[in-house]
Amino acid sequence: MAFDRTSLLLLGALIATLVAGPFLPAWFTFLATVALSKALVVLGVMLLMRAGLVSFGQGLYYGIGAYGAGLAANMLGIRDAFLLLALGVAASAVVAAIVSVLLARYRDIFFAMLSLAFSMIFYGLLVRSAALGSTDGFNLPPANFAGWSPVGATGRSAVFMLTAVLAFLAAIGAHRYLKSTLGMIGEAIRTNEIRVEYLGASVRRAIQIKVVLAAALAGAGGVLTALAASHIDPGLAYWTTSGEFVFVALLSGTAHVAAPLIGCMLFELIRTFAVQYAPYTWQMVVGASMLAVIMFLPGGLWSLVRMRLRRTA
Amino acid sequence: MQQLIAILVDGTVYFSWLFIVSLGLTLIYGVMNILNIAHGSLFALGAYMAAWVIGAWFAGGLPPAASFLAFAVAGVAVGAVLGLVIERGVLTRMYGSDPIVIILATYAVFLILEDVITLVWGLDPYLAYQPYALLGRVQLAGISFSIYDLGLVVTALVLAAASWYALNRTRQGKLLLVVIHDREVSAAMGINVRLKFTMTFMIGAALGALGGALSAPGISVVPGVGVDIIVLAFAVTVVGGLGSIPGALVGALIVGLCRAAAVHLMPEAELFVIYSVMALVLAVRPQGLFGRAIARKI
Amino acid sequence: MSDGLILETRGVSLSFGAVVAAQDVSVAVRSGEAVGIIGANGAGKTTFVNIVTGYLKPDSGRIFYGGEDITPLSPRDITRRGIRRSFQIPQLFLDLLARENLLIAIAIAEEPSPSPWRPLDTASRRAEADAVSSRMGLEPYRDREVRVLPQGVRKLIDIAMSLTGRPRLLLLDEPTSGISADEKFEIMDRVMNALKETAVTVLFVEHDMEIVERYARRVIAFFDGRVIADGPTAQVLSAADVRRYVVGTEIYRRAGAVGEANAVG
Amino acid sequence: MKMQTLLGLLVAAALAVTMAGQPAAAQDEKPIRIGIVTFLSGGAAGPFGIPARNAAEITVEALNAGTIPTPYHKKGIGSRPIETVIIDEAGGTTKQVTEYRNLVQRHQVDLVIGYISSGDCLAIAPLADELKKLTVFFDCGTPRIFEDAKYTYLFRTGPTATMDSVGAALYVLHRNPKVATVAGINQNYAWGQDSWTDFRASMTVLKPEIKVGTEQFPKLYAGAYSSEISALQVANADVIHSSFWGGDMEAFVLQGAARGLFANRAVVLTTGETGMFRLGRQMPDGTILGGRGPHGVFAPDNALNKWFRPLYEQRYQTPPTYPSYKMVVAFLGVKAAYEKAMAGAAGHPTDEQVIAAFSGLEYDSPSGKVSMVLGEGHQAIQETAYGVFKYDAEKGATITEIVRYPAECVNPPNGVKSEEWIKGGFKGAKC
Repeated sequence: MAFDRTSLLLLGALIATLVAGPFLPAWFTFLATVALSKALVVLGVMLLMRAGLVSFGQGLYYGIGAYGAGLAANMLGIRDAFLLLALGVAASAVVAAIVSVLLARYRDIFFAMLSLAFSMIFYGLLVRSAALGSTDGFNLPPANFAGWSPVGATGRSAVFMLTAVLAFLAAIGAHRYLKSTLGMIGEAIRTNEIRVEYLGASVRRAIQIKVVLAAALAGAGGVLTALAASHIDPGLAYWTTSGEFVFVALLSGTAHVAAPLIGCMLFELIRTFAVQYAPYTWQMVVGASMLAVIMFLPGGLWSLVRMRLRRTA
Repeated sequence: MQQLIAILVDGTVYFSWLFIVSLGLTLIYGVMNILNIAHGSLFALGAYMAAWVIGAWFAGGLPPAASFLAFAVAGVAVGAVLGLVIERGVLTRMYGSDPIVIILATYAVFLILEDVITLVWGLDPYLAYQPYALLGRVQLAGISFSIYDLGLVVTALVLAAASWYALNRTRQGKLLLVVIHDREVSAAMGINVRLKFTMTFMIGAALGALGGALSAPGISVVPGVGVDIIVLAFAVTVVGGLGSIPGALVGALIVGLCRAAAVHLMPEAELFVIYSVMALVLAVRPQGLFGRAIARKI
Repeated sequence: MSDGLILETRGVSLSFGAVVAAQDVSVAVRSGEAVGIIGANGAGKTTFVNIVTGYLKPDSGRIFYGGEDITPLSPRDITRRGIRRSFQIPQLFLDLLARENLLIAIAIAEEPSPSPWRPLDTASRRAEADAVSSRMGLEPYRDREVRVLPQGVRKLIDIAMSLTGRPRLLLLDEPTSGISADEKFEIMDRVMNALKETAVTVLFVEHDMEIVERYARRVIAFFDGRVIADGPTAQVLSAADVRRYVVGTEIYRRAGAVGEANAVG
Repeated sequence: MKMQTLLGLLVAAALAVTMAGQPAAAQDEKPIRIGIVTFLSGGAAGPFGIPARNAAEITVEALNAGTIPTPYHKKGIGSRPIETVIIDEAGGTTKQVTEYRNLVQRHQVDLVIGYISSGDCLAIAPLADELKKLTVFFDCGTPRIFEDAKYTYLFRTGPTATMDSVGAALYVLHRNPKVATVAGINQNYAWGQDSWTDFRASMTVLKPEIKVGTEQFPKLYAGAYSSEISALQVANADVIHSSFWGGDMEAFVLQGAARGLFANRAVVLTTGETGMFRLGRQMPDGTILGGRGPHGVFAPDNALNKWFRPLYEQRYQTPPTYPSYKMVVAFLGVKAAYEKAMAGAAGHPTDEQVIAAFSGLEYDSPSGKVSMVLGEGHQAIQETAYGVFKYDAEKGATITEIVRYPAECVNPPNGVKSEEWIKGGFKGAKC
């Protein structure tokens, strides 16, 4: 099978975004860059949730990705965005491969708490490392793209384009994965691991691969956030960051791979306007809108989109 | 020698505090299988309430000795009321849905409460030092310890004993144990599980707020005071085994002593000692020290 | 394979505290046999299936499959060797479609290490899944979420899944429990016909003596975890203590139900 | 195409809201829009964020009304009325970068004044040059900003944290030259770690035979310090250094005092000034307090201070602390630079002209003289002061034995990194 409807929709949306890119206001471009790079992380969280696993520690891979890129840029002098991406993703994937051996034994809240523990240990190490600027973190030099080194606004939109391409392609890839044998085994694990084993498939392997995939996505998100913000600090690995990812994932809904993209955009917008119009109570605004979604849209925001699709269809 | 004593005393003090803070969380989880993130804001709420009561109390020149009762009661009261509101207002609509969704709902409640608290009490730190200063200090091996802190140890042990008695020696408590053991069966046996849930959540919330209230005199009550409590309490309960009160006791003891040792022997490790302990325990014993491993019936 | 034996257990024992789930169980099954396993609740029938398929590990004794000692193997490895089972309580993927349940079963059988990229739902697999489901009379339910299907239908899906992947030894745990009396023969016929085409050895745990008499050529009777009779159906069913302890005396050891629950849980 | 339409909607909505957000400028002169970023939520809001915001409010009103004493008596900034957009600094650096861009690109502010957290400052610094937007940091302390990089559009009117630690060391030795051991308790994040490193380094340079006791680093916002206090008692040093601030500092004082930690040893609180009025008689007499510069109780008795302090006190029922002063210092710096540039230019100056005027500027403020001499004229230095807390029956919380250290004595010369300067024995310090 080449491309099904969803993949084509996403592809179209990607092209639309790239075309629209240059005409978007600069502030929005940046917000979208951050939102989409976080969407990559949330996409990973969603993949895990599809198997009934919730990671309160994706900040670990988010942070590793960002710091991996940051250190490569500042210490090895690597400037190429694609190379940095590769490094960041590789770093987080490797760590995940190791951690997953342990994690795959756990479910439910224990999976959540253990992943949280790992991320917080990493956070602690970062805070203690004065060489890396402790909690102040450090700045990244502007990246170049296969030799082309744009500056200022052009550089920003380049990062935006890169992020958009990756986010949408990742979504398409995730969609394909979810329809694959292993992906469907993931779905199966959610409701009945024993039967999966009794059909002759390894639940452990399925989960480990899922963890690594999610970590790779989180790593990519970390690198892109670092490139966009040109600054990284341990906050990226703090548990509240991880909590936010889980939160947005549920908010968006796990039914469809496009949900995280939309969810993250909305979340960032809600938050930035909440900060502007309710500077003293923006947390409350965010929290309240979350609660509303959880209680009245159990399927997440995606269920709205689905309703519309139904009506149009 | 002196250092060893210091480690033991500090560890015990920290243990008591951890236990008080985690008790409500583990109770709610044990009965309702809900990991209540709003526990953090309940702690904060209790702390603010207590700080406020203490301030008013001493400003009003009321008998200092009675202030202890006053702020403890205030904390418990506000916790119980808010617990009722949260359980009735939010959680009742969500029972049966994915536990993670419920956790997230409590997270949303947490976010809201954080701002509610600052709206009510403002952003300035609250000082409620009087009870802490009132009790003075004792000398142990050349180190002076606050009697209030040592009082926490007594409080923690009393709470532990009380909860043990309530669960194992009272009718309601035994019924609760039945609910903990098997919700379906107990419902079938005609136990009003819904009511039990409401009660449990109120008690758990009250305990969370009490934790905050008891901490208030020792700390300065500031916005976000509850944020780290969540992870801390989670860590302790997970180490001990979620939903197990003896577990919370042991978990708190282990974490407490490890942290005290770290502070005295290698301060730079303080930041991650708790999580390391948690990771280690889970690695060795996946369901925590006192957790029940559940196998699926096929 | 050694003298046509496909499955052999030697002195298998397992107990949970006071509850003796299996006691020195030694049975030998030749390939192509159709064996009924009977016994009151708590007699250790399901435990036997769980031990053979590796879900429970015996305290002592060994299990041989085609001459190979499979005692230490996991359910997964045992399944991969061609032993499949169905469950007393259907073990399905509740929030997936009936067809998807079957597709997964088929795909896993095909791909030893499933691919994260190649799609699950290929034309050939779909054809196989639909074939299996029509053989079990499941056409009307193919595109429904399992969660919404009645217990009887779930039971059929569960069995259908155990039929996929060309098993050589099939263990059915109470295939007709939860299925209405007027359907049970039809279902067993479907299953047995499906099996005839591929010479599969089948053991089925059964409470219903009519089913046993009709489909089993050999019967093994359990009591208190022990094998109290093993032989041709008619002979075993007429044996005195079998009549006393098993046949028609379901109520006799209801108390044991708890024992069985723990034994498995 | 769902995403496309959705994006379209989002952008439309966003733009619509911002348009609505633009307040109409009714004045004849085009108003100057200033983005103000400070903590409005979280633990840093009470001690820093809100006092700074209050000071900003007062200053903006006074500037628009032209009621500040000379040389700042002219209305507005270059007679342009001031409009402000206030943003919460809480939420992490990535969010702050987003919000900074929103300020510049959506709210079209003419300049940005703000940032208390050093992490945020580091993240924002390069943006100022990238977006070519005049930006003034008023409080954050890390010297890395101008020591690790050069910036054109960026200024910092608040001195670096270096002089807090150096000043503390000088004062400790001034009061008790016989100090033998020092211990430290600082929050486990960049500010705490750097403060302690600088203090310890300064002490070892000034008194090489000094011994260092325990170095405690509790979590930020930990609140309860019983174990740490025991450890400090075990270490039993002559001097305890702490850069704690806000609730943590107050909690530490309360718990330490209750356990007699402050008795018979000197405790230095480099930001203690922010809490002295709130703690009142709970602050043990004899505690050494600093205010990160000549602010608050350490402020000189000049006309500007005579204008600011009472005004603030009667509006907010509490004396202004150093974050308030630093905010005023930032505003006055901008005004001074702008009007100096204006004098040279026809009509309103360009950003470049303002920058030229700002770099190397020397101007007066409620906390005395401010000289933009470091970082090629972009980083301010000021004198600093330390004193001893004394609770007075009538006057309440007071500071005695104040010692002032000239700016050139506690800050490195231009082009020298603080760390090297301290380790190198304060070469070029004019004390």
